[in-house]
Amino acid sequence: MTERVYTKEEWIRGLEGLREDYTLFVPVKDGDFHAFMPMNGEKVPDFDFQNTRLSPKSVIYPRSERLFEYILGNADPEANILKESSKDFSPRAIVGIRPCDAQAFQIVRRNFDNPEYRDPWWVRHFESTTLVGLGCNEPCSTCFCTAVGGGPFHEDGLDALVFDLGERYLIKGLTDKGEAFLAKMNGGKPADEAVLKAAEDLTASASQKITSSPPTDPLKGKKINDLFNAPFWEEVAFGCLNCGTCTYLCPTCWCFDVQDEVLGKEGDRIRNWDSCMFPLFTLHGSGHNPRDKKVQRVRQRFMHKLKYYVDKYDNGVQCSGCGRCVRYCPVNIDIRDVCERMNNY
Amino acid sequence: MLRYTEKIQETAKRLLQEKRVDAFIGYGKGSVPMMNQPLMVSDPDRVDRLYWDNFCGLNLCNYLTKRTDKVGIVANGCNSRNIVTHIIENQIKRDQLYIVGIPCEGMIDHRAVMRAVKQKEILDIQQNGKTFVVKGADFEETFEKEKFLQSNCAVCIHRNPVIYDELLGDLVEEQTGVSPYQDVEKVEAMDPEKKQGFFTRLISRCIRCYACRNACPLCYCPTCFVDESRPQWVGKSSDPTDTLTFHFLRAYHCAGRCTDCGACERVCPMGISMRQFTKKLNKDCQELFSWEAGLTLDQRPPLDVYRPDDYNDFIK
Amino acid sequence: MKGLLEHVGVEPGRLHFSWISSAEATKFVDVANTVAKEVKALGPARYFIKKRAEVA
Amino acid sequence: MENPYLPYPVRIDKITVETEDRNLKTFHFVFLNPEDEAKFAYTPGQFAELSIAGKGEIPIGIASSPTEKGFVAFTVNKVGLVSSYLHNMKEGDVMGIRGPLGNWYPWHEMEGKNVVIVGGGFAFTTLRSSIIYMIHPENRPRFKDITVVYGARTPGMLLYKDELAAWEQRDDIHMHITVDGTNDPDWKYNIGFVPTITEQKITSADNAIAIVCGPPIMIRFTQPVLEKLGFPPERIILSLEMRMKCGIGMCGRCNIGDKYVCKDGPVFSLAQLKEMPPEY
Repeated sequence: MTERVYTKEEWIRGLEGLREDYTLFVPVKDGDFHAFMPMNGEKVPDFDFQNTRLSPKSVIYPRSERLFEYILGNADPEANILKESSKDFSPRAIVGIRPCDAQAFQIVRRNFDNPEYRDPWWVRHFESTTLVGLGCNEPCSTCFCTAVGGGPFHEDGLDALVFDLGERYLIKGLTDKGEAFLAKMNGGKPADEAVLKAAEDLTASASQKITSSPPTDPLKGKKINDLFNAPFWEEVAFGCLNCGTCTYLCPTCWCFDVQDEVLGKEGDRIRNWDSCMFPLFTLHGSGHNPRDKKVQRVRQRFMHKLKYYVDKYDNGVQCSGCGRCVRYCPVNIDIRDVCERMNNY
Repeated sequence: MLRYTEKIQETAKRLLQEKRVDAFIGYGKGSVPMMNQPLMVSDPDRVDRLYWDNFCGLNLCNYLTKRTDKVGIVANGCNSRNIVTHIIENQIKRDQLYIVGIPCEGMIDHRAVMRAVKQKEILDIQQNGKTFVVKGADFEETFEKEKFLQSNCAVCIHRNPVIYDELLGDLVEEQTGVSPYQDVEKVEAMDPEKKQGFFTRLISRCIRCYACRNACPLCYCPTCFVDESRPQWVGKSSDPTDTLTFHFLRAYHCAGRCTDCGACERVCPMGISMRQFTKKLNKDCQELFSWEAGLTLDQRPPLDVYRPDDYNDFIK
Repeated sequence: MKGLLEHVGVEPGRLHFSWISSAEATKFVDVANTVAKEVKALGPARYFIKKRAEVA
Repeated sequence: MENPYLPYPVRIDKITVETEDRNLKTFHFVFLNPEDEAKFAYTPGQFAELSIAGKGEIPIGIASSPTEKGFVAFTVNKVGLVSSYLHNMKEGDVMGIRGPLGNWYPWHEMEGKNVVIVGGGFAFTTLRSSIIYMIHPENRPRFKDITVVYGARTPGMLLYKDELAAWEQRDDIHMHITVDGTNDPDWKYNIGFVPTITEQKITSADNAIAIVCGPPIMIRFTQPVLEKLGFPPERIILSLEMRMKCGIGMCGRCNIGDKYVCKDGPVFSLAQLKEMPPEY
């Protein structure tokens, strides 16, 4: 395992040098908050951030993505036959991704990459992406990664992990992809004992700063129908606006819709993020809607994350504890509170 | 502010105990600073969850649409104007409502506060009359409320509720001499190309989560035009023209009905000022029809009625 | 509608309203000519026109 | 990498109007690339996404049987955007089908058993597939008695009328066709709702397995009848419908509890459904 130390200037220069080999997505200050954007010489990376407003899931799974294209009509023998859109699957790296957001890709992967089917776009984007994490020195009060199997310096799901040690960065290669990234990067020097000790202390102190941790272990033992019929859903759902803030900001929400768009004789099949909060999500052609009411949709979101996923994959909850939905839900529906209600029911 | 909390709790308890209402809608204290939760209480013993402070910027009128029971609701100026609009548009009946009026001094803009503390995490906020104290892990700062009002509150001239069954405090003095449309005028002065750039940038971050639409009490259509598939009026992807169409038409559907309560901007996870659309329409309604939404139960909004003297200079 | 369209940057002259009775043939011709002239002067519209979706 | 979202191109070979209201048509598709037919190897009970460029996709049960070669058939009700467009398409037009998708009726468990098929309205499509499959000479010995109760609102609303008449003539399958009501004085079959006819005609649940497909109201009233007859919930098999997009368990909308109707279903036993939230 490679462990190298960079001064902060060296680090930025090193990244600049990597732009030939990778499209680098880095956190950039964009108005009031940070966003992952391609490092293109114009935008200055800013690694002094809590987390980006939108999770980096869109790098691998864009908000809207063209899947197929076609021509319409009768003249062409190829008309009405779908052709896969060409895509750029050249190497990318998300530099500065938080460990919770990296863990989220592992959670989502169980959906898009399974023994029966592999989503060709998600899988190829994911496989071509190197995840270079940045540990959280100062987790927020709304973070609860430690409750869902992660941590501020959690390594699973990352290819490399960066420790911010004040003046310097320590970077550890964790996988072959991460090692390849490090091998291409100029500058830095091998880490000494003192640096490694400092990183260890930082990891320990950061974990202790996580104050909220609703236990998620009890969820497995509950019965789906018991939780489904629990009396608290009406109260949880009352304020919900049925907007897509929670699902679109969430790094582990993967639901999508597929739409055809036509312009003249040419058309595209596009997939867009969708949300279980929207009534249209489950509306049948007949007009029947199994999740017609707000309370059913709110229940679906939490049951999916905290129970259905748990039962289906036997691999924890569908949540990486990033806290975005807690901070940005316009009506303050707090998943930690819902989780506690489910635990205690 | 806390005196309002107590008064709201007392009032709600009384109304529920006397069975004047079946349920009472107000705000509860949120689990994170600056975020309050819309709350409905029907058990008189649980009114202690009701709360009021300067972060009650969501419009509770949303929760009244098509209710059939008798409800009590807290309402400041803009919320009360939306209640009026709701009654006019037959979304609820006046006699179903017991309106608990709250003279309002404006809500604090949570984004402005975050900016003032350089986006550091805020752990606690204490409000003391005209100032408030913000605490984080390694800082504590005091700010003047006046300077941190939501931009719609700063130019609000209807702080007192326009309709109520009971008032929880003395009426406040309405602001005078404010010029509410300075930002609109700035855009009006631009040439078309500049305007295009302005609005393209304005909505460039939009993720089409529809929080603005859903937080708006005016948006109660069973199926919104963006969700229709037969015919499909607008594409559903993140395409900028489709996104502009959504914002443009959403605003237009609010023409003559918008009370500038600011809920749309408050809830936007991406910090978009979509009031730049609705405010232009509010300004036009003001100038062309001398109309402000939700001030009276006796008159329908201007786009709802025909009058021989309606403005028609644009027809040649 | 006209106000908001022009406010968001659609050039004045692209949207016209007119009342024309079936008996006002000359007015119809005049209006049609004016509209055509004004729109031609503005050139092809590029803004607020849906093209192929700009998506990933 | 294989792309599970890419439809096989097909040509509409034949269109049959099935019902008097003309809202149900059967489409026979022929694969443009003959090798795709082998890739589209299916089992009765499965469905596919019918894909029309410019319109979208709809999940439809496969009405043909794997014993029928050279084409696949789907009977489509005209309800939404895609199905309405499909109803206006002509023989020779090119579109796509994607599948086969989902699970199938429990053929392995049904072997050596009496099979009771209960169907209503236009949900009879995968049941037709199953009947054709079972009465194929190669398969018929694998099953004992086959009994079918099939009902529609009126005689004109029955699907596959010619085949129904042909099956009536056979002695290796017991047909009980019924309609809710009719003015036709020559109607020679039953009149009455499907649950009632089921109660009258099915006499025993011994060594039997029931497959039920129909509108929710029919299913609701047939279920207690079958249970009264002695069918345990494990031997009452239902096929569900849901709004779907991907058909492969990824897009997230068709779940009932932790099961996706598109991938873990659409076929469930009543025993399974009782463990799932009633959200369908």
